[in-house]
Amino acid sequence: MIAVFDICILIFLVAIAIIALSVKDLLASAMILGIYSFLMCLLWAEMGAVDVAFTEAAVGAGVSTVIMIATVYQTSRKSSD
Amino acid sequence: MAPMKIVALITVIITGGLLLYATGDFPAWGDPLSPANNSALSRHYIEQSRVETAVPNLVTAVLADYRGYDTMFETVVVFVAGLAILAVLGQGTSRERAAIQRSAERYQERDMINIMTARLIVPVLQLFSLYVLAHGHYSPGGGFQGGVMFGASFILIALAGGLPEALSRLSIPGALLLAGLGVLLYGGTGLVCMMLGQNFLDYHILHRLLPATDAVMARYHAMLIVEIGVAFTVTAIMFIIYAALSSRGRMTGGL
Amino acid sequence: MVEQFPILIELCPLFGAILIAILGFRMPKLCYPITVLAMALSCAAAIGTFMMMLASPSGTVIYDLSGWGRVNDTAISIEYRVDALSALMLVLISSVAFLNVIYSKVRVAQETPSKIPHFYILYLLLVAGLEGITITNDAFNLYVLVEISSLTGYALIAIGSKRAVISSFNYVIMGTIGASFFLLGVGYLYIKTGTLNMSDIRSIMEAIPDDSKAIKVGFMLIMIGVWVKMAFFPLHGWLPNAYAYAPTATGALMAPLVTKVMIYIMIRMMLSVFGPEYVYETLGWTDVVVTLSTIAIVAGSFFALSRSDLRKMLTYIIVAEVGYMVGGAWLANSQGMTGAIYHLLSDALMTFCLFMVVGIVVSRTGDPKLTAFQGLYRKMPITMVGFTIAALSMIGLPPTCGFFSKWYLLRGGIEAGQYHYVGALLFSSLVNAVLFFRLIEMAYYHGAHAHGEPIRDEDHEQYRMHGADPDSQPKETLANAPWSMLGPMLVVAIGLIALGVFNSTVTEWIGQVVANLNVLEGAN
Amino acid sequence: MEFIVNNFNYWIYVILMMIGLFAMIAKNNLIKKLVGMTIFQTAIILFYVSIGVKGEGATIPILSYEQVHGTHHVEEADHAGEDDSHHAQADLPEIDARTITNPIPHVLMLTAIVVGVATLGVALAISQRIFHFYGSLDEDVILAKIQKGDG
Repeated sequence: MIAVFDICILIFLVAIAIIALSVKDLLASAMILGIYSFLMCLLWAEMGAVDVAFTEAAVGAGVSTVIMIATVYQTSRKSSD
Repeated sequence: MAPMKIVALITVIITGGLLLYATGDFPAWGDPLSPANNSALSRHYIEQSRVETAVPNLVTAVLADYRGYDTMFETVVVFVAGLAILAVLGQGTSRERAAIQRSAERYQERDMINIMTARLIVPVLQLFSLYVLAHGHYSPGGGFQGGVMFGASFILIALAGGLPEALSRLSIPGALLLAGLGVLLYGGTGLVCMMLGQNFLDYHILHRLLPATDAVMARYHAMLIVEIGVAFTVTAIMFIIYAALSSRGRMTGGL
Repeated sequence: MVEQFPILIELCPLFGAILIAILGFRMPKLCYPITVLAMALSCAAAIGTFMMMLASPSGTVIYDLSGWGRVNDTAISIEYRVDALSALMLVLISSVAFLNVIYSKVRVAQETPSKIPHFYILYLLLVAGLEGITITNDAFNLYVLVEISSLTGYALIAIGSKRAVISSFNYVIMGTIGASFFLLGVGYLYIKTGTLNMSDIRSIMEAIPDDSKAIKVGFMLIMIGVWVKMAFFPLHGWLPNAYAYAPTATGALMAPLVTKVMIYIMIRMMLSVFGPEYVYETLGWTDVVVTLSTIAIVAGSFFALSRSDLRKMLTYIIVAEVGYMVGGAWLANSQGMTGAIYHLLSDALMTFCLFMVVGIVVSRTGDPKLTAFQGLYRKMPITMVGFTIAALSMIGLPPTCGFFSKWYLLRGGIEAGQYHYVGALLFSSLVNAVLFFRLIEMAYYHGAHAHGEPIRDEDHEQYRMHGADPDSQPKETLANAPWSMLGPMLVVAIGLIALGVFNSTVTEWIGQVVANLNVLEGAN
Repeated sequence: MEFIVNNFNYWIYVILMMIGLFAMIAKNNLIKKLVGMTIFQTAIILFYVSIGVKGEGATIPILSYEQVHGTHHVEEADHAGEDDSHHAQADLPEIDARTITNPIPHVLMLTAIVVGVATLGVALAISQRIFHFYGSLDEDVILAKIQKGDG
């Protein structure tokens, strides 16, 4: 439990969540969501939840991002908001 | 601003306000004596699970044994997701064979560097995922994480060499069979316990079937069995999800 | 073997689904018999559990999964707990699901010919999820089961027509919000009590001061979560389209059961986890919620009046009925609670019966509008008998069960002095009377004009959905709806009357659950 | 500093949840709604994981070999088949529950992550189907098409 590390990641998380929702390019949005998941995984590892962090790294940052990009690829990349 | 956004904003602010209001009542952060952390339940798991199950990784012990019923339904959730995606997108079984036939030429069109890298990584990835699965009792990991990584190795093959390439290694009907077998392995373990006269998922009775085990080690080994079941299902379904979503259910081409 | 009945209820559909997953894709013919068998066994196990509950001296049956039992009076693994309320729900869910499988055989083959194994697997797992919700005594397990029933529900709706897909997406968004709020509420309880077993949460919470903000917000989150999932009025947006455009077999299963099971969760949370003293006295939100349900009833009835599409009309009636039950449960007296639980049972059967009738009518006439009923008494007399019984029950005329459940709700409303709720109930009954007598009149008197009018083929094909080849089927005539559809419908129609005739027995069972409410009233 | 560290996790979880919820309700694009859904769900997981934290000095919920199998050479006396927990426990070193992170929230959240990815997958499949029917993922465009009678 390292307080400074904790606070830095939390601030990053909020910033990245807002960016992921505000970019107009859905491919970029999906990629940024992958970064969000990975930061979340770091945070949980730091909190001692190693199993949860491992799962999030494999699922959130890995598979979720891939299937989201697959959907963006199969549909349209542009978003109106 | 559109009226929808205003409604959303009001909803969100009310919800957020409520949640912030309640945080004042929480125990201090990281307090080892908070009600949740010092409950009889939590202390029982930390202090007794080593005696009752002989598994050092408390998360695995709780996940696969004490709350094993939850985990069975977690596996079922994964299974449902795969089937739901296939049902929603439709399934191109007849075209599948034709697609696999064309895979040879598609393979040539793909980028050489990607393919070679994937060839290097995939065996290591699969071996590591087996380690994660088997070593889940002693380190972070277990059936779910191992299964996701094994499924990811197939996704990697599909990304590098095209979907037909991956489907020629694990076809959709084969994957569905694997997923069904995974849930069957989990539920079947519970059912065997029932047939031996105990409640569902009460593993300790399995020492009658497993050689050279006592009631504690029977739990230990049964946990490994159910984790393997979870890994089967997760591997198959992760690949199915990717295969269906990357081809709009037509199971050809891919990204 | 006997003591294993509670888990068998859950395992039969689960293993049925696995069996179909392994065999069904190669041999699609096996799907239907496996599903019927699994549902029949599950139904038998549910009845067995009900008998166990009646035989047990404490009125509850505890089944401990993983066999750990209780240590220091704390449940360390997940356990099942069956009391009168959950036993009634289990019998209801398994029998409705069983009858619906038989009913839907023809329709599934027509509407989703290429997805038969998928349909039956998802169907069985949806039922497994709903049954698990009613039986489990673990708050987090409840969440997992809610998610199973939602995920299968999304898919079962989305395999329907074009409009069904978009309503299914809305359902995903709303359903996830609801389930996540529920999960968050469970987290708030966990942070204060340190356990997930619902009975243990109750006993630990007695020691926590009543003005705990976290408990209050946790309760609120759980309530909002289940309200979203049950389509309580301002949060009902997802329901009408989702159920109206879903395939017939899905609609007939989900419309009666899913919202009712969510109401069951609400009642379970109020009675078993938070306790009536906390919900009715400490919080003091009774008036607000009853007012909200009054609005829900009135709004639902108005919307139902304005629809010309049969299934849309029924879905708005469901919205109004949800208002009945939420209001009844929040009236804070045992009459109201009895009425709410009784109505839970009778409304599930009424909705089921009506959806089956509408499914038959729409599939035979190819007309989704109210006008489809013109002259149907002459052409489809058996179907119309079922329709009439269900309609009378919906309006609330004796001897059907709709009368008795409404009677308890009204008495509860008067006793609690919530006259606006009583007024809304009467108004809604009036609206139902107008709606259904219009249909009955149309079906009875307009026969002369519509008689002999040929079925319009375009419409007909449209309602068979994609993939069905009209020439490969024998030409359907209005008269010969297959007995696999009529039989279950008639059974439910008889059930409606039986549930009304044996009302004293039913209320006696319900009385076991609401007994602690009487203690509360006595204390005042 | 103490105050901030104590509450910061809970504040951020509320903020992330609000961001996700807002996107789920108000965003126009269906994929964006799903991005919001993921953020919303991870925020709840963050909340649960925060419950189980036990401050400075607490370690991850995995016991060491000695804690499970005893410190000295007790192989012959270890577990030769007896179920008597008191006897087996006598050889084991004491565990202070305060030094090990609470495993329950972790177990619950493993399940929640799985449920999250399952929901995301189904929702993505449904949105691909919507794109197939309506040619767009923007809610406005789809609603306009439905209103024109193209539904």
